[in-house]
Amino acid sequence: MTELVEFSLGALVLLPLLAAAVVMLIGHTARRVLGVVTAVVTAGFTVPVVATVADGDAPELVLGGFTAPLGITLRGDGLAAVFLAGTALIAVVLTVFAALVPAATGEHLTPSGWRPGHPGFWPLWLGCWAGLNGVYVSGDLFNLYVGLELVGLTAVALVALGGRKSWDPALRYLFIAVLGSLLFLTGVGLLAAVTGTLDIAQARAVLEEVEDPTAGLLALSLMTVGLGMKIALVPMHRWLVPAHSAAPAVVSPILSGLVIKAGLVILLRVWLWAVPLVAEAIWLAWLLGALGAIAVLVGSVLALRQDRLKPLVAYSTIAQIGYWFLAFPLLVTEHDDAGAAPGAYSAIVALAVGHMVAKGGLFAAAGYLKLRFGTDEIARLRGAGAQYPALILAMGACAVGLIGLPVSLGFAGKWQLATAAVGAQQWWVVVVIAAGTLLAAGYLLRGIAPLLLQAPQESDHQLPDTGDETAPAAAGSKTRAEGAGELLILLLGVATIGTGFLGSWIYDLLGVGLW
Amino acid sequence: MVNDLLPLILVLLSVSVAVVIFPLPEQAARLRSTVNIAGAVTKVVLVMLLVPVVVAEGARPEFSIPFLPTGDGEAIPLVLRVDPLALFFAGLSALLWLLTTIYAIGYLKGKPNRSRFFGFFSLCVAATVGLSFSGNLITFLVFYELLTLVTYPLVAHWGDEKSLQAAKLYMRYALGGGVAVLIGVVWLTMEAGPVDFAEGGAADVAELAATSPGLAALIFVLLIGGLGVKSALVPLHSWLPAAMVAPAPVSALLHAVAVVKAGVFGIVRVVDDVYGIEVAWELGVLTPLLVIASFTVIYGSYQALRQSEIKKRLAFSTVSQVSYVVLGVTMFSMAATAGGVVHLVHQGIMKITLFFCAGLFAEAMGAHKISELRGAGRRMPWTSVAFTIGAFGMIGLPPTAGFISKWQLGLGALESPHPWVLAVLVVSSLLNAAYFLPVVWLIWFGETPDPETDDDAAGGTKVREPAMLLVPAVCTAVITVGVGVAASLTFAPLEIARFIAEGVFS
Amino acid sequence: MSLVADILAALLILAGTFFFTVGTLGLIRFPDVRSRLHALTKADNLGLGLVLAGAALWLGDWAIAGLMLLCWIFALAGASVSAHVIAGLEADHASEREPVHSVDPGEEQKNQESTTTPREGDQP
Amino acid sequence: MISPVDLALGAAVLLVAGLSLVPRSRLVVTMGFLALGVLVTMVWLRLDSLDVALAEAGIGTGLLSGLMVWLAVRSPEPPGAGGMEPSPRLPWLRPAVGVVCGAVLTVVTAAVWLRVEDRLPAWGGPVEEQLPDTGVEHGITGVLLAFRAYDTLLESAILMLTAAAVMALSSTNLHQAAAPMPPVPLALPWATRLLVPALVLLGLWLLFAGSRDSGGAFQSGAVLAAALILMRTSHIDLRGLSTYLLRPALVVGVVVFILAGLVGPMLGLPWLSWDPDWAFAAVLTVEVLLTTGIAAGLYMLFLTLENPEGVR
Amino acid sequence: MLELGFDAITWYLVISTAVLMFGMVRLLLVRDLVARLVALDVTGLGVLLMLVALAARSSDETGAQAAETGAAGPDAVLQALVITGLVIAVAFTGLGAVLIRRIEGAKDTEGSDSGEESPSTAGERDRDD
Repeated sequence: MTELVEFSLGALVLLPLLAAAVVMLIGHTARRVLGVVTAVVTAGFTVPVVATVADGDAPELVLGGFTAPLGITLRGDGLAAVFLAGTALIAVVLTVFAALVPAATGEHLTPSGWRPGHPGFWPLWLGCWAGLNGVYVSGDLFNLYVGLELVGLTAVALVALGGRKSWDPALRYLFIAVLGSLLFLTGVGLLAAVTGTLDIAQARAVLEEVEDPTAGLLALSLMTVGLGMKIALVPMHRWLVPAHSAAPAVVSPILSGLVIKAGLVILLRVWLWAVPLVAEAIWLAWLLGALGAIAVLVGSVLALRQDRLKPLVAYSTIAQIGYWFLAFPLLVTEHDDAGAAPGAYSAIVALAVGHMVAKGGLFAAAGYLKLRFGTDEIARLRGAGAQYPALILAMGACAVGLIGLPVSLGFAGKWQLATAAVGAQQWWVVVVIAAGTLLAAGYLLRGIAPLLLQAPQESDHQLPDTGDETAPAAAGSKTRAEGAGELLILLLGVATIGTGFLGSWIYDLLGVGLW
Repeated sequence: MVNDLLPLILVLLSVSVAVVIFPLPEQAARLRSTVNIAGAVTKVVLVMLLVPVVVAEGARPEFSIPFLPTGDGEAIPLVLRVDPLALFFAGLSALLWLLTTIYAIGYLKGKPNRSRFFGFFSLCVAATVGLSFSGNLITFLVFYELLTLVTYPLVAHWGDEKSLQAAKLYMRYALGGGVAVLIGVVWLTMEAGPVDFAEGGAADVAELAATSPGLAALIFVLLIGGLGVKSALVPLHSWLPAAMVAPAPVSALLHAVAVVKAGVFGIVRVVDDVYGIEVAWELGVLTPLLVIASFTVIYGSYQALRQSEIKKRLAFSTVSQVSYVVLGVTMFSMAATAGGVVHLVHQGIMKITLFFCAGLFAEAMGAHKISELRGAGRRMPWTSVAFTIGAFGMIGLPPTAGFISKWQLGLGALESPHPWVLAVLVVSSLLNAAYFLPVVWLIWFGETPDPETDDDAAGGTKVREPAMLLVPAVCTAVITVGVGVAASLTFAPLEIARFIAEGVFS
Repeated sequence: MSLVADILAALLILAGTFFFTVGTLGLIRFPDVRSRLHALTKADNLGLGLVLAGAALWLGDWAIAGLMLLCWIFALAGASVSAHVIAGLEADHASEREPVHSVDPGEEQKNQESTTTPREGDQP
Repeated sequence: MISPVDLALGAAVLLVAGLSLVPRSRLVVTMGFLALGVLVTMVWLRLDSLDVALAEAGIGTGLLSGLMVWLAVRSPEPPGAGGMEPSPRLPWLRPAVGVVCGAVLTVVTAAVWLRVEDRLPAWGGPVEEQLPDTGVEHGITGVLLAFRAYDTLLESAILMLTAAAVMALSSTNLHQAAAPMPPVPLALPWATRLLVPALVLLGLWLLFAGSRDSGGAFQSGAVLAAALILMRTSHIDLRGLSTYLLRPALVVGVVVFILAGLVGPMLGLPWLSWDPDWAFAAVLTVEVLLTTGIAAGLYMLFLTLENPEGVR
Repeated sequence: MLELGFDAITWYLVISTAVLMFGMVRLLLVRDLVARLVALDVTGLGVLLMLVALAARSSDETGAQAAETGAAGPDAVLQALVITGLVIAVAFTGLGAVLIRRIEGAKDTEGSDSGEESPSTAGERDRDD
């Protein structure tokens, strides 16, 4: 059994990479078929890893047979397993969606002008997925940098597939993403200088003996700033909304749902595994907590003022990111007295995975609507629900997950965060959560309600612009494939509710391989 | 044993009905109605099966799955447990859901978006039944929030500007309440560990109240504040009249049975099964709640007096009647608690009759204002009879169920440390009479409208009362009288309420 | 390694650097493209040759001397080809540029072959 | 004490970095960057790491600056470009704030560098012992293609996917690869015909020297890409190459690397493990194909710099 | 062997940090796209400079550590990392350059206000002036 698990740890990264390479050689339709096959097989490989972690031990793969300080070891501990499973679920659904609705993958330029759908999507997306899996399972600091860079560059390229208006946001995203990775690399260099090794576990062992914490602290802050740029924490968030809303229909869920999580996983690896929490790190955690609170409030208020659907959903991403950083002060205080509920750590993971599923569904639906109606202005999409009932239901379910209402992973995450906050006497966290929940309900309702309810024809008021108030005509009749695409998004909505029951299972999973 | 699965089956029954109905195309009306009614009938039968098992043999079927992790490894479960109080409320909602479904099928014939309506309709009942069977605070909170979510599309069903605004107001209130309950539950769980509903109050909540009464009181205020939103206690009641914009079956089921009762049911659970009546009494939180409830009773009736629209008047009367339950529960006497709990059911039956009749008047005669009801007695005799019975029940005249519960509440007030509540009951009954009797008088003895002012040429002729709407209204009227007359039978609501009250005070 | 060889090597390298500075001065001062090319290709290549000779002498090993010579030849080839290309292109465009246009230093001077010495005074 | 050469080099690097950052005109900035590349190559020679100096000279200074100059020349400043984002109220505020916090950060990091009593990496010994069974004598190539083969694989995948991304941004059939370059005087094509064979020879030598001495896949890839670019600029017809051969060449490096890595698990060993007896053969084939991949990738970056007609 | 005093490496570390910070500040402030791309590369060079300086530490270590680690030349692993870093730098610069070309190509067509006098822009047939 361990043979298969170790093999699947490697296969999770190298298989999509191989497929990404091969897919560049073949034609358009063959790319979609190979893409779907790879997605299913890669998701299959997550099963043995998650199963092994579920019954207690964390599998390890020593690459090339060279032991730690020299070679690279891949570790499949609790954190990796949870994120692998979440990513696999979303990736399979989105891959099949991209295969069914090729127009969702962007616009490509032919000598006779712009055509919908971009075959270049497939190698980039499979490469991005390989990078994501690489980041989750890697146990080596420099390897984390290379994985982060792979995810970053492919994400920038995926944004740029969206045609002329997406190039400028893609470039701004490139600058911030690469600067973030370079700062992270500086931190890695500093740690390598102090500890003499690049392996996370060994670095931790050395850092614990070193009594002068300044180097570790500086490395930690450099890495945190770098990764903060990649995750778009508030002061460094200006690149996110234009990039995510200009990206093609199937790319924005990938960006919002999956790419940001790579930065978060590395941040958790650094904070909880690589660098021991010294007293001086407390102020940094509190700074992150404050920035998180600001992110929640600023993101929600700005989302309330949006009049287009995709920027609204993008701003909600910024708000949700705030929640993860809100838990950092609790993470630090709990760490000292190990007795207190380590709820904050599992709260961050539950919120992140819940956000992954819910945001994936919501952004896919928003992109799909924009694809069908040519616009994502909420005023002009009024009444779009009549023709797409399953889509609106999926958006409603995903909104439940984002707001954090019961039976969703978001609720489980907020519950654990609230209990951890109450346990650590941090009342302001509970206040921010309550405010965030209400604001989230506000802006998501503003986004989805007009779609849901169509005033019958004889409604008295006229829309401001001359568009007739019946739902704007969808671009052509809905083909069978697009119908199936719609059901896929509904699957994501149902998954948001379904994963709500996994709160405690994820908690037990996270206990495996914790430092 | 099989009984343990029954609560889960009851909840999943409505969910499966919803799953079947949602994708149905609009014109499949026949299939949709059969599925609806079949679901409702099976639910009523299953509840009837449970009554002897739970009340007589004292069995507590239970179903639980782990849901939320706590710090030290073991998880807080989602628990569905059937105890007499749960059965009481589930029975009420199952029965009235059946009648309201029939009413709704008739009412919405030929209108748009019916699949969506009935889908959310059955989801709403699933949430209500789930809420009644919930075995601990977490499960209660889950179904409480689910109820908010599912009733939003129902309130906003017509899709015009007015109903959108009303739905937004309702959502804002309900979500605010939900967040308050969430914070209260989190705080309580952290202070006293996961709280299970137990007759006579949870043990660790009692010792929390002993060690730090101030904190326990604060958490109590948070919980009751959150639940107060849905049970329309005075400062938080303004969403209820605004939500009257919804179609008649929605306002009938929601504001007579599901939403409002969920809030009050929550308050009964918190007072009796979380804190326990004695602990709440020592904390001294019952009296302020009693004062608020009394004020709501009086204020609701007073506002109802000033309304000119039928549905608005009924809405404010709901606001005041629901607080009777809170009144009974917080009066710290066994008879009063029994009266409060039994009023939970009686008020549901009577109010749904009145809403059915209001819907009938609106549908058949287009009468929305009370003044338009002049002479309705001769034109719609059966609806008017049902309306009159409902009105007498509300006032509390002898043969109806209303009399039973008010009588019980009066007895409770006498033996409780707050005799002044009896005065509140009397004043409120007078106010009820003040705003119901003129309507009844208008219906029966209002002179026929002179031909030239009323363009309806039919003048005094009979108006066809649609059977699908009339039968449920008459049924509920008959039940109101039946419950009033046969109050002393073994499985009558009063007996079950007494049984519950003894459990609370044991 | 006798003292004389050391002194000779030092002298050679000094001469080489002198020629480099002269070449750079020419680059800055001369008005038009062709004269600048002239200055660069002549002075810098000679300077390079001298420096390489000095270094070979300093290290005193024939193999390395041969290597240095090879380097010099390649450098010469590269410099001459690029100079020729630049002159050719400049000639093609000469007709286009407006005659009245005085040759201001703003005319961007592009030299593919990066000189090793950092040029401080580069025109914006 | 610090020898004056290091002092001069350090100061020169700082000065030229300023030169490549501060000026407003794009050409001066790219020239500064080109000079900085050369200077950094010399610094790395000073720090006694020949491989990196070679790589920097080949890839960093050579190709990167070539790209930059091509970019600066083909798209002169759009109106209003250059300079700092002028803040409306106080034009000097932003640069001042920038300089201040830049200085503060530098001082803090420098202080840490001075105080940190770092320890020598623990992998010095293991490299020496385990190098023989990778079939390669030169340490760096051993690390690149055996010890940390996973990093190299991911990194060559990055280059391949960047090439794919760049192809995605141009029109699908790479038609501009065939578009003629601006006419160039006769000397260049003639010189190219002379130089290219020498360049290819140099590239192959660098590649095969990599196993014994400094050199390797990346340096030789850069040299081969330079040869390709030189041929392209001097109008030698590469249309056959670019439409049929380029894409497979781009992909073959990564594919073969992964398949070679797959051989390990077949024999029960972990991923990417070379058995000592056929290790040299595996490393060499992988290195050769990596070189083609890198050359093709770098050439692709250069090719697609041209805007296809559609994007006027 | 070169007589590299230990403090020479620290000097280069300080220089690399200065270049890194200079490039980063400039990247965040300047508006011109090519200038930002160059600033990004300069930052990358700063980081790589730091890594090579660290690698050089073990090349001439006369202390006992060098003896037992037996490191003859500079540290092989860190140098390999720098080469990897270099190739990644080329990758993101190439992508950035192409994106700039596309943006400015697109911007010129939309904002094609100044007709003739601005030098003829994107069009691969224009003369190389």
